[in-house]
Amino acid sequence: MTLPVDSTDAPLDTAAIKADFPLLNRQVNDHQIVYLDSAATSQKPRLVIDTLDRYYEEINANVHRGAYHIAELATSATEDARARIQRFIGAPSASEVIFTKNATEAINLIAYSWGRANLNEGDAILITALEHHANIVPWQQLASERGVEIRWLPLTDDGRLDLTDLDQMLDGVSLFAFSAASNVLGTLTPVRQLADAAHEAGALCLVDASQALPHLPTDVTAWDCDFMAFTGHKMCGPTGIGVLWGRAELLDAMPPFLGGGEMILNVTREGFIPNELPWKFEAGTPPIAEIIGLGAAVSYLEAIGMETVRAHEIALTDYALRTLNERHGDDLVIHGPTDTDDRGGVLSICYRDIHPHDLSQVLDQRGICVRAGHHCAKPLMKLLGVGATARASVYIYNDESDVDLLSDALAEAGEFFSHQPA
Amino acid sequence: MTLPVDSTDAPLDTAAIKADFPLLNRQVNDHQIVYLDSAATSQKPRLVIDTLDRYYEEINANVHRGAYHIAELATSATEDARARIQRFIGAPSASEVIFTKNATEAINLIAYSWGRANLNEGDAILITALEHHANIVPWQQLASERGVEIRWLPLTDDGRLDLTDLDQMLDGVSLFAFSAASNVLGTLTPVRQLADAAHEAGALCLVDASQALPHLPTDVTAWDCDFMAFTGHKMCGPTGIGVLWGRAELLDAMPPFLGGGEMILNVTREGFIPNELPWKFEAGTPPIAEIIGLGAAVSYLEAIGMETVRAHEIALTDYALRTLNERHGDDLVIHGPTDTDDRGGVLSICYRDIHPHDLSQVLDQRGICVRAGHHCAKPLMKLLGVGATARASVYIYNDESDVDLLSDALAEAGEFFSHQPA
Amino acid sequence: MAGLEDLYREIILDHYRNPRNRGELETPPAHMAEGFNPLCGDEIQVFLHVDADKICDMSISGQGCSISQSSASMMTTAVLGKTVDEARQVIRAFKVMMSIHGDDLDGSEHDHSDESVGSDVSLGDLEALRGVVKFPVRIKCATLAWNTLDQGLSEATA
Amino acid sequence: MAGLEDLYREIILDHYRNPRNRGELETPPAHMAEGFNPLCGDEIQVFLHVDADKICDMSISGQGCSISQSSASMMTTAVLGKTVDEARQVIRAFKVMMSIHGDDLDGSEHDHSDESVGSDVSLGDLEALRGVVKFPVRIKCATLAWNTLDQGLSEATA
Ligand SMILES: Cc1ncc(COP(=O)(O)O)c(C=O)c1O
Ligand SMILES: Cc1ncc(COP(=O)(O)O)c(C=O)c1O
Repeated sequence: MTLPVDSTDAPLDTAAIKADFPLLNRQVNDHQIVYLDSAATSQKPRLVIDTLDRYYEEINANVHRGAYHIAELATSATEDARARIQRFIGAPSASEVIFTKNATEAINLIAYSWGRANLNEGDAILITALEHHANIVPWQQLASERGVEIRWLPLTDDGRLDLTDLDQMLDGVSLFAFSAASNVLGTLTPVRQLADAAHEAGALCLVDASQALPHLPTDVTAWDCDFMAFTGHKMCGPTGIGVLWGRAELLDAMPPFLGGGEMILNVTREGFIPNELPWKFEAGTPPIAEIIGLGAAVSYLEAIGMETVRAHEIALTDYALRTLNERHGDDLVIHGPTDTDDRGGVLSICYRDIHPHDLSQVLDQRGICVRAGHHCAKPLMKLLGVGATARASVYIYNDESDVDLLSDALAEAGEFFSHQPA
Repeated sequence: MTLPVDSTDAPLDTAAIKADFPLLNRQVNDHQIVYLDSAATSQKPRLVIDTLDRYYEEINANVHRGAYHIAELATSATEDARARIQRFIGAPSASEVIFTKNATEAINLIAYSWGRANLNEGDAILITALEHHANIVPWQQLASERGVEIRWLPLTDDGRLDLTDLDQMLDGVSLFAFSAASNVLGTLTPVRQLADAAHEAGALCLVDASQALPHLPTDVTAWDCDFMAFTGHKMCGPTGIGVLWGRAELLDAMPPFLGGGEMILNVTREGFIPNELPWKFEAGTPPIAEIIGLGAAVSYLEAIGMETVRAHEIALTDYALRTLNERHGDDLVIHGPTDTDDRGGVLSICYRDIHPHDLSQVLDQRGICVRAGHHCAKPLMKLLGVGATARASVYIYNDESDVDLLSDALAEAGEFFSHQPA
Repeated sequence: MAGLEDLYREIILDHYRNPRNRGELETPPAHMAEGFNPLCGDEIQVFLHVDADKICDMSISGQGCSISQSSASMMTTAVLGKTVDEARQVIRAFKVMMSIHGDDLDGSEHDHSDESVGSDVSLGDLEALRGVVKFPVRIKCATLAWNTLDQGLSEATA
Repeated sequence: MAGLEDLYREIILDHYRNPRNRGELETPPAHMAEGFNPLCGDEIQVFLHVDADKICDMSISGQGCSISQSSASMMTTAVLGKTVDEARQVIRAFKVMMSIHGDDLDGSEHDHSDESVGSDVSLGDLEALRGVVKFPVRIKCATLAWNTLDQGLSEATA
């Protein structure tokens, strides 16, 4: 197991990267798999799988409680991973890095702990028209419990945030919660600008970086945000692990969320004293293997270099937009920004009048994995005027040949449905 | 990878079982490891580790959303695991089996969803004096928010529940939440009797089966309980996975807890419609590998047979109680019930005046892993009048030689501390 | 493409392209039931006019893939004009056909009494959907209209 | 047993068996600060009487392992009679000695200015606790009393 060599300037050696991902070497329906669903979940490099194995085979023990050797190793591996993740996101302190089971729990933690402690009837929060359900439903739950108002920042026609009335919409808002990257349109939002606007208006901001962190250099200090949530399984990490990062003084002032072991300093019959950060928000046995696995994923990505990742995805997205539009013309609609400066490699496609679910079924016959559906963003789908899209999303292991195979398969799907007697 | 053969009547072939657990073949401080901390977390059989690997190498994909081949395989593997767990716990329907990240989250789910919907000032819940913080703190949070009263069922001198005033204590109680097995004393509680008493008093009951499910045949229908929580990592499963089981009509009536993807049927700007059970309570990308891994753990335990597991642990606990007491006499206190009918293989030890933390440090030099501390049960420790104990806990892979090594090491620790010049 | 013919039979594509009984009915007298497939975003509204225990009018609106749309269309032709009890029998027979991998999580065994009930009913054109069972994720597409009808019948006759 | 001698030095066991300045002081005039080691259940109360910026009296109660108890005992002998500033320097020096694996999560680099501050101060008997660093989980035992003192000084002089 070797780490890919850091090569910030050189283009990505996708063949070498692909070889690191065991699943990408499998066949589906007699075709080599073409995995274009990394926006749903990424594949995992051998390094991460091996790290999980090594954890279970060599140091598996509960953490923070045992004085014996393997418990000590498990504890320090967990805290090392936390420190690695801290550096990866540019956070000032590892005690601000809180492990959850996924990004959804991270956002719910804010909604339950910070939200219930701070928001009441008459208060307002601002979200955007392109949010994932994970950044909508927790606020709707809070809104219906507390009478908090939810405002929706609109989009431009090409799927970017429409900032025209931002300041007005932020007026009286306590929290601005927005995605750094859309899982449907690929849109990258101007995080620093949004954070500044929020602070200007006296609001805090929460960045849902689930679709950004795997693909871009990320620095919470440069972003100047207050909270950030992301999820491990989309960034080469295992399932069952997510992260909430928050500014220490905010986290310190918040009441605990889940109660139980690990998150306490003391418990008596009369009550409990919460533990220090980060453990205060980590109740129960943590996802130990998953934390350590996410640490390995971060090492893997760092070895490639996030600048290189981004450069690769810009080039590949550019190629995809160009070749797909050229070949399929009016048969094809790709939603979202057209300029790769404003977007990542998430391509939401409508092809002729073929329902995305049917389209993805046909692509599957060629081993091509794309997602069909509402992508957990129904309010956005409604705005786009579609019930579903077929979404192809690229990552470090995809290359132009994957795009070409997708393109061919789209044409074949068109054939298949038009040649069937009606 | 072969499953152990079901052999309900034959004694457990511990050597064969040990060989299934890679970690148990490692050395610590030049000694073969002697793992006696399964009450904190169990070791993992090769079957479970391999199942995780196979998931990541062959079918890793997000579930419930993809129409393509590997997404379909991941989805059906997840739902197959759910059905296997359903059968393992004797639940009437797999839709009652809800995946959480650990037992702690499962209990918090009840406290937040059922608790906040049903309990108010003037209401009361009953817990017991031997609960883990996971079954205390969530209720204290609720109590301080809502003014709910918490009552504590006392213990007998030998660490069993004192049922003398049970009916009286249940009077006016809405929920009786208790452990099926204590993680400190080993005590097994009379679950069916407690459930009946709760129902008699018009209360619901929640069983924390975290320490029971790995060790005993479990049947929620025979127990006639209303909710049951347990955790995967103590029963040969991976970290990052727990289960809440509940009666469908109760779960159906409860509001959702965490909000986000997966748990909705529809989302509009105005609000959301929750999904059906079990997904209503599973927000975000589930711990997919962990669910499938827990399914494999259940297969492993089923192949051994839970009756066999229990018989093995009775025999081994009996041996331990007998030989340790015989050899160490008054130097040793083992807390909890003395009769193996009333207890599992959790031995909380005080040895001379050696602090448990020091004791476990010395044992570690011999490769022996025991836990020193309050075991996340501080109110119980206070009742026992100790700040900490050293806890040795056995499982399917332990045998009499492990107990003998522990016994020798206790004697050596006594030597070490008494021979040091004072 | 091999395999897909099992799924996309001619009659299915026909119903998809030319859906029968499409549209909305006035409520009341009709009753509207709504269903969602959280998997792919399909939404369906089933309008039902039940009079004297008979489904005297019925229509479908919403949007979805070929399987969900054609299944809905075929469903209307199968149950329109039938009594509520007869419609329920068709629903059951259809669900039995679709149940190899189970639509819901009611354990792994099938209830054989259900199957015998189902087998009395001829499904006609609906048999074309049998191939869906080989594509387990699509079962929810095929059954969406039926579950919604089931719910609508309960509500309309409550 | 090999290795353990690094941890359990004579002087440590001596302070464990014969703790200095053990007991409680009346509050007020003394101030009480309480600390917990969530790892192993150790609890400590540090009683401090600060007068004219000097620690004129001090005592320890609570329970814990040999490392936490002896560290507390040695701490009292090291800071009793010192000014608050002097005591803070000892705390810092002790924490620097214990910081190879870090007590808290403030990143991975050490602050070297801290280290130079620390190196001026002689730790005397407390040097015996240096071996604890080889047993990272025990660092929290050794620093419990010190963190509690730190907190107590802030509270008592606030
Ligand atoms: C009795 C009991 N309940 C609950 C728990 C909590 O389990 P987890 O930490 O996996 O949530 C444990 C174990 O730590 C336990 O022993
Ligand atoms: C933008 C965005 N936010 C949040 C999430 C939720 O992540 P998870 O399901 O891992 O909690 C996702 C992915 O599903 C996403 O794309």
